[in-house]
Amino acid sequence: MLDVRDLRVNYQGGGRTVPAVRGVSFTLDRGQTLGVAGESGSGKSTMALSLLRLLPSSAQVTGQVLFEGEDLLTAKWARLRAVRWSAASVVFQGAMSALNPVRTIGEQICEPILLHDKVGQKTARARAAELLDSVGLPSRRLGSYPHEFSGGQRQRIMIAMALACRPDLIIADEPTTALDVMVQAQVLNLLGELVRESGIGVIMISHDLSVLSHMCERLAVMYAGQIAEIGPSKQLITEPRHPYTRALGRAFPTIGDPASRLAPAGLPGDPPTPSELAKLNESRGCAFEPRCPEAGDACRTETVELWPSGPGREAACLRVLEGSGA
Amino acid sequence: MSALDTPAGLDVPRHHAFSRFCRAFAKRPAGLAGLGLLVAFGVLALAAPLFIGDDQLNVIKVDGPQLSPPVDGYPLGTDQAGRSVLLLVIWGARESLSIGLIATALTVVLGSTVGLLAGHYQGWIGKILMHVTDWFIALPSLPLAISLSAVLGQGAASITIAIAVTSWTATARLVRAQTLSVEARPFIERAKVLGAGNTQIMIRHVLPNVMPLILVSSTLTVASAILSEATLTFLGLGDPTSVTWGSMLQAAFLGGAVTAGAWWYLMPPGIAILIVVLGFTLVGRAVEHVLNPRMVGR
Amino acid sequence: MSSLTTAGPAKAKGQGVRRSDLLPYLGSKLVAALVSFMVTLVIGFVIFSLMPADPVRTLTRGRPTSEAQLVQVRLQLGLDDPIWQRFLTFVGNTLKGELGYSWQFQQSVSSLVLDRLGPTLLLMGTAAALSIALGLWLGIRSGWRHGSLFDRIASSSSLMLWSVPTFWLGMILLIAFSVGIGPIPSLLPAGGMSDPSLPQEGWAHIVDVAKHLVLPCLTMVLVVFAQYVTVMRSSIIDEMGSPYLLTARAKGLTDDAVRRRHAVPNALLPSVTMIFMHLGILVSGAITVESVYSWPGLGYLTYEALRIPDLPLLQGTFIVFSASVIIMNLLADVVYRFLDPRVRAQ
Amino acid sequence: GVTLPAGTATATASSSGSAAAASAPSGQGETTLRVKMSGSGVDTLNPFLAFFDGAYDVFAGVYPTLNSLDEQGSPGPYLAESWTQSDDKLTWTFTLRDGLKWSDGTPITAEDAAWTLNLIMTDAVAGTANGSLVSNFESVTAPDATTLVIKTKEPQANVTYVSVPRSGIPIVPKHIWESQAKNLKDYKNDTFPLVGYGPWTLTDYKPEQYAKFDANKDFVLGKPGFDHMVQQSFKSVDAAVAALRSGQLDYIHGINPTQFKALQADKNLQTIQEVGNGWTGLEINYNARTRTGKKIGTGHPALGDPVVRHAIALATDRKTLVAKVRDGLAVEGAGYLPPAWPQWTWKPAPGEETPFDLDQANKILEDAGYTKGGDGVRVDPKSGKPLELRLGIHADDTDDAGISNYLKGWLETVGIKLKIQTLSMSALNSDLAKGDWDLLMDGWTTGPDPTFLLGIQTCAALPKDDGTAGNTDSFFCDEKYDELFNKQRTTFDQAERAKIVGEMQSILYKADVNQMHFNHNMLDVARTDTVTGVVTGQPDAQGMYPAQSYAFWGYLKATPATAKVTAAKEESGGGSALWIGGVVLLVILAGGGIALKRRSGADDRE
Amino acid sequence: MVTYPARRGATPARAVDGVNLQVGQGEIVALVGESGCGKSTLARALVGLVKPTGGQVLSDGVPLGYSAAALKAYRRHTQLVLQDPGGALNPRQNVFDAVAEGPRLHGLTDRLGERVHTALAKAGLRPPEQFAGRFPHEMSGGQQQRVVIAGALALEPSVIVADEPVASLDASVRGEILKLILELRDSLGLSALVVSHDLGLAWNIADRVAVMYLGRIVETGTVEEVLLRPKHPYTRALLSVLPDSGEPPVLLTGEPPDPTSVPGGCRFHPRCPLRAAEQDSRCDGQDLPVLTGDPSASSLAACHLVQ
Ligand SMILES: Nc1ncnc2c1ncn2[C@@H]1O[C@H](COP(=O)(O)OP(=O)(O)OP(=O)(O)O)[C@@H](O)[C@H]1O
Ligand SMILES: Nc1ncnc2c1ncn2[C@@H]1O[C@H](COP(=O)(O)OP(=O)(O)OP(=O)(O)O)[C@@H](O)[C@H]1O
Ligand SMILES: [Mg+2]
Ligand SMILES: [Mg+2]
Repeated sequence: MLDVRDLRVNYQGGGRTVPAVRGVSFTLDRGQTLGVAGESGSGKSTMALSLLRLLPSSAQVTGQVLFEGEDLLTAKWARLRAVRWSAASVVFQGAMSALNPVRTIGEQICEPILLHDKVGQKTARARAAELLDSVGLPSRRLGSYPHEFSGGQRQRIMIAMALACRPDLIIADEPTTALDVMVQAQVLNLLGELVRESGIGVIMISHDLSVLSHMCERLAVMYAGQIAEIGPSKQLITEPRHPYTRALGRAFPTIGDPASRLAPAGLPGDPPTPSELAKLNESRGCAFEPRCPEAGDACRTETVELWPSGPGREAACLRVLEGSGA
Repeated sequence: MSALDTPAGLDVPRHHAFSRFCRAFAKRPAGLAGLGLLVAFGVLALAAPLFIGDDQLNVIKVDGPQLSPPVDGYPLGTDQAGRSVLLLVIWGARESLSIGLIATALTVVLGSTVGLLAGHYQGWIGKILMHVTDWFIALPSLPLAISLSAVLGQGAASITIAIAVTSWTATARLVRAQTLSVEARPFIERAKVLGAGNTQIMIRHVLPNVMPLILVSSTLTVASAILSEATLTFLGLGDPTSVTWGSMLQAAFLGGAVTAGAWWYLMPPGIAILIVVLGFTLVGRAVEHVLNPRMVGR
Repeated sequence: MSSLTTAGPAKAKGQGVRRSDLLPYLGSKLVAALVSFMVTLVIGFVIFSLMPADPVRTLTRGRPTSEAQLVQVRLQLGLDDPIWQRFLTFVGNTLKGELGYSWQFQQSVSSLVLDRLGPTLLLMGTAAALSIALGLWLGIRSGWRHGSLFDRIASSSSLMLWSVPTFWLGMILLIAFSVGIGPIPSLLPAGGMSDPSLPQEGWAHIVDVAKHLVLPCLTMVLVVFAQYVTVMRSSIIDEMGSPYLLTARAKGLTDDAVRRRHAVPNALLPSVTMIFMHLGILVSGAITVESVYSWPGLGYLTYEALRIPDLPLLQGTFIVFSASVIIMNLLADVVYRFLDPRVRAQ
Repeated sequence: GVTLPAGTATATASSSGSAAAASAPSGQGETTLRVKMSGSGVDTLNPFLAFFDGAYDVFAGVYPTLNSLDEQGSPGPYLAESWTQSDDKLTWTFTLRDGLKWSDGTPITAEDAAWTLNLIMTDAVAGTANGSLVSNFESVTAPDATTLVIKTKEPQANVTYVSVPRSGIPIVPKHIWESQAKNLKDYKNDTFPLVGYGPWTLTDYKPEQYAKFDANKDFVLGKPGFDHMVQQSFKSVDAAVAALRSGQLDYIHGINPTQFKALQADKNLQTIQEVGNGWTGLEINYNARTRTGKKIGTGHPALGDPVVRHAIALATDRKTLVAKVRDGLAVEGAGYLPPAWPQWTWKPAPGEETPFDLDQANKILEDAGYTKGGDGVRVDPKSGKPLELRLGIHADDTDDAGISNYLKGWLETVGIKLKIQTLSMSALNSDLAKGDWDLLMDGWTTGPDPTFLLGIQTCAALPKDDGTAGNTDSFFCDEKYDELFNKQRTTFDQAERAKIVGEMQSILYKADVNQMHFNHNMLDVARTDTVTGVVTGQPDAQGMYPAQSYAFWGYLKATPATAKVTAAKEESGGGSALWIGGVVLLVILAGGGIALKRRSGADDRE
Repeated sequence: MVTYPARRGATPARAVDGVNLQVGQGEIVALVGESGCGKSTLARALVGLVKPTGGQVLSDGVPLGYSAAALKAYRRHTQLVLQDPGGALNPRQNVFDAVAEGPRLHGLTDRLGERVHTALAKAGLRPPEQFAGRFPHEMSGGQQQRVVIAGALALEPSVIVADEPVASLDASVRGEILKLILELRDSLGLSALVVSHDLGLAWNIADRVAVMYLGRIVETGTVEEVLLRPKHPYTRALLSVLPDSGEPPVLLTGEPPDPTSVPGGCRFHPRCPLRAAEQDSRCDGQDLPVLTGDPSASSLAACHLVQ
């Protein structure tokens, strides 16, 4: 359904260029769920928004985004607008600000239905009520404003809205980050159910590896605008091939695991800043090399790209090559 | 309008804040143009005594033609007493600018103090100060300024005071809002835990963070102070014997320059006001942009 | 051993249902406005009684006046009363709607003010409506496409106009359109509200008044709309980064629809307050325009009062101007509350 | 003392030409005279209370007076046909015309006049504006409908000036006003048409906007040349001039020299100079004190020294002031009474004038021991104070601002430093009464009778000890002067009275306390294509007309001009239509362009 | 107990409502709970930023006074580390000034430079000179948090209260900061109260843990006891929703807790899954005593049904 090829995004502004996404490729089939993990600034949101060309004009997007065989990056705006929401919808990070504060949620849920499904006001409202119901909110609250809901409820409303036009793909950008553990569990549960029932494809973004591993079949770990490792989520957690995936996995300890008791795990150093990213783009070598506990000399000079590291897996690490070579 | 957030990304190499500011400012052509205009006027005003002698402005010594359009030696014509309008405009910059700047200084000092105190002390002190500010805001500024300068007597001093009295509320409100937002930020709490008292918090933490905003608002205040000066003088509350842009316009207006079609007498002071006000506004906006990354791209 | 302990039992009962109600809100705002008004009265009085003035000789300038007459006039004007008595009379009268007795016009300030209110409201109303419409329209356009040629032209011209002294612009327009320059003939009347030699009623009168309205109104609009452009523009730009606009785009709405349905209603919120507050100030802004164009309104009256200065009249117009600011601020609060569901509920 | 922004003036009129084409048709073939209302405006239409010129301009048109004034300022007949004095000079008998009727048809009788004057004499409120004019009246009676008898307490030379248009008391219809006598203070007199009698009837009035009149076809002194008159208020004279140029006004009284010069070239317009009826000058606080001689105020002690005052006079170049401040359109000042009333004017004898002589000024100061300090400012040897003087000027007077700049320059060269203080009229008057000043710019205008103006220089005008009352300008008080003042009051012979008045002016001139700078000419402008005869009399060699009683004779005698006005108006109307059309077209084009551009780009933009 | 004065017409919010909590020397105690349960308020009360409406804070057995002088003296040895390091640093102060602020305020100005450098080094910013001149925005989040910690260390405190010290940091950086806290405890004998909503964090560094619900501590004890053998149904629910808990998640339903209207009886009863199953009348009828917070007990739980 979705085939992303060598996607690159550069932000232009203030006289400099920030390469936020530096060559990302992946495919997603109907009904599949893909989790995208990575630290802040690794380009997750940029990548996700570029799929529907939702980035500000300061972003230059290259590559191909083939949706049902059609390249969305070169499509006419009118065509793209038709695809938006009816075929692919988005659940944003921070639902408070993603909902218009001065319109009732009923109006906001109905808006895409009226726009894409060309139905009457009545039908749209009925559908909206249904949707609200399906996310566990009473339909009488269609007339309420966003601020009258709690964070979790707002996130549910966003989910209901995302389902409004029965899309094939939902892009969920950190749908639960701002939420409390308990509420987060509720929302994730709900999302999981709805997706499983309707067979919608999902790209879910989070910085929490363990959350993703439970939600998604496949996982992509991003670092500095590139995919560091991609593959089936269980495998990525249990036997990570990329040192970054490993470090990320350990940062979320399993309670009861004696290895992590009184021994927090971390990575020395910091993720690259935007200007370091810009420098990275010009140099060869592995972006993760400065923080990598296993780095060797070759990591600084060789070009590193995704190499197959198992069935359905790929990792961008020279060690993988060595491992497969041995 | 938070001017606090750090400018331009996280990765600016180590530099002194000021030079960083300058470099960011230098990237805003409008701001630079405004600054250029202001510097030009400022230099002219400061240097005026060097090239404008008493014999060119003193009515008993000048011998130019009366209210004449531009001729040789008088590139912008003359006024009724035969003085060169060009020189008058340049000389007028001195008083107009100093009234604007002094009024602004008063405004800023008064407004910032009230705003800072009202924002910091949220008890009764803050409440009272806030109410006082609100009351003053309800007073219409032009009539108040008119009344004040009518009461205080004519002249530059009372106009200056009138402007300050009527414009400090805006600064106070702004500073108060900003103080509140700064006070809500965690580093204030950290300073408290480290043992800082009210004064230390206000002076060491709040003030430096409110300062950029004060700077922005004061450039805009200068702009409106200059406009107010012209308006009040025009309404006859200034000193008609002094040379300011406002008094030139008043003299032109009352003296029948409109009927005489004396554009050379009417236009230059007005345009000078326009340029200086525009200059301050442009600089103010540029500074605001530089200090407030949310405005990048505007 | 260092230890931190907190201890304390706690029991408290109580169930509080938050209720939002318009009336108490309005009530509190109204009370605040009234207090504000009272303070204005006091400030007004203080300012005007501080003034060293001997109006009597000024007023009687045109007539040969004897000592007895001067005494009589002083008596009539109540100038010899002690200050506290004047204050009490003043407050009492103001609350009764009487604003005092004009020195120069020898009639009650209220009736003078009422006479002039109509023209001022006509001028200000027209100017406000036009400049709000123009300002918001331009502000929205240029904010939405900030950096575009349209934006650059719109915002730089509004900046220029903002930097121009109102009275000066008035004079220039007066020369350009009324006196006429060079080959351009005089197009519009130079002053006043109507041509008195025409009948003062009927359709012709309306056209005549409209003709007289053009220049003062244009002057006001040109100076004022710039502020609305700036405010609206920056609140549109503020809103542009909002995620809900991204949501709207992602829904497949066209650019126009995103702007119209989502950005503008939100961006209007902060502007509305400012616009209303500005309306209050606008009324007093009439002073210069009305003086330049001899428009027989409150501003002109103030200018007239300044000449003597006619303190009761000045004080009266001052109070009226203050009241208009207070009323507009009150309206701003109410309208804002009405427009913003977040505030509405609290 | 205070300046009248637009002065009073009298004039005689000579009607010229016959009425012809309308200047502004307001009915079928009806004509309207459109003039600018006096700059001071109308304060109230109640003639017992009104102080402002504008109001008396209106009253002159709509209320009668006992006498009129001719162009030399001499009393002539109006309501009164003739008048006689008794031998003891205490009783005046006026014979009133028979058969005149108020505008509502009621006959005008001597009783109306008697009632009006008696009310002013007896009722404090009614005397508000004009009480001083009748303060010497013992009684006023109307023995029959055409006889009015005025008895004065002491002989009074100027009884025939008491009720004249504009400067005197208007007579009001008793039958209308009787019922208002009780609450005169609040009576606005605004039911139109106003019941009165005069060349005009007031039919409509909007404060600060206009006053509209209909001509009284049966007016006893002649029928007005126009059918209607409109006085329109303009705050700014420039706006009025613009209106005049574009044909919306016919006549403006009181423009400034710049405007005058600018309009001289316009062949559609006639610019007129009239002899000035006021003075502009400098007053010196030489010795502020109360009636009992108690010193008050903060005046500079050195001003008590005649040498200093004379030095100031020597250092004032009146010629330059006339040339620069009034563009030459004024007469250098000397005597206290203005040239408009030639019967009273006085000039210093040749050789006695104070010349402009800076060296002389320096010399007499030096000789008197005022030596220059380090900063070039002379020091008063007696008090040790430097000669730093405050000069108060009117905030609203451009002449004051101009003159003060010159004075400052000249006095600086003789070692006197001026600190210019701009004051509102009220503040200035308040300071004046308290003696808290050194020098003041001032000015007065006067009607044909000089008594009041001369009176403010008498000792009786000094304030009382408690600071109240007092009408003085410069605290001048001189026994000889007072003696002459009382003498001229009772001198009925014009020539003899003029001599006394001249002597008084000579005393003032020598005292250097009131230094006259100039008497500025009144400047008027009228459209030549719509009105003729609004200015009357014959110009003198300098082209100056005698002082005009413009609001009375001028408006009465003005007649429509024969020029083809309509064509001119249409032309300008067509021009403006063209302009408006052009602008509208432009707006539509621009708007359409923007809309089109938007449409075309609507799809592919985000 | 800490209540926040409410707006007119509403009942005050009892953010912290009866808590006994002890932090022993050299001990790290983790305070966990849902958002809004009063963790931060409690932490702030401990450093005297919030004056309790009832109860007291004892330091070494001495009640904390609230006069300016007493607070200042107290804060000399009790320091707070806040959640958002970016916000906790004054953007107009460089690192040196930020760290030196505490010593300056307390008059410890002799050899200030040395003191600051030592603190920076202890907090892992080495070499200190390289950082001293930087401004907050020139550093990463992890470095900023180290500066905040250095600022606290410069006063040589004995207790550190850390409110969500790593919540805003990246996953890979978080471990480093936690490591630092552990190291400081080991090398300097610092006591620490770490506030978090992340149970994994407690497992990573804490000796004891206290679980808070609606202003009360509902369960406390050693980390192993509480996290591996939770007694209180709330703790159990919290643990069950962790992705890798292995158990089916127990999703709590009902309204999120609201400190302005605390239910009677056990304050957890409206959402309690145990009560739903067992229907015990004590749950909504009988108030629970405040947990003693006795550090020697390996685990205490405030529940009618367990124990
Ligand atoms: N509008 C923009 N202009 C310039 N640079 C941007 C813009 N938006 C993002 N960036 C930069 O692009 C990079 C990637 O940002 P992005 O938001 O995609 O990260 P993310 O992985 O979603 O992070 P987070 O977890 O914080 O949401 C960052 O370095 C960021 O600074
Ligand atoms: N200043 C305040 N005024 C009124 N109520 C407050 C205030 N601060 C906090 N509260 C309320 O007190 C309760 C406890 O807040 P607190 O910040 O202590 O919670 P928390 O456990 O730290 O939550 P989080 O995990 O979200 O930081 C909350 O319900 C909050 O709404
Ligand atoms: Mg993101
Ligand atoms: Mg918290």
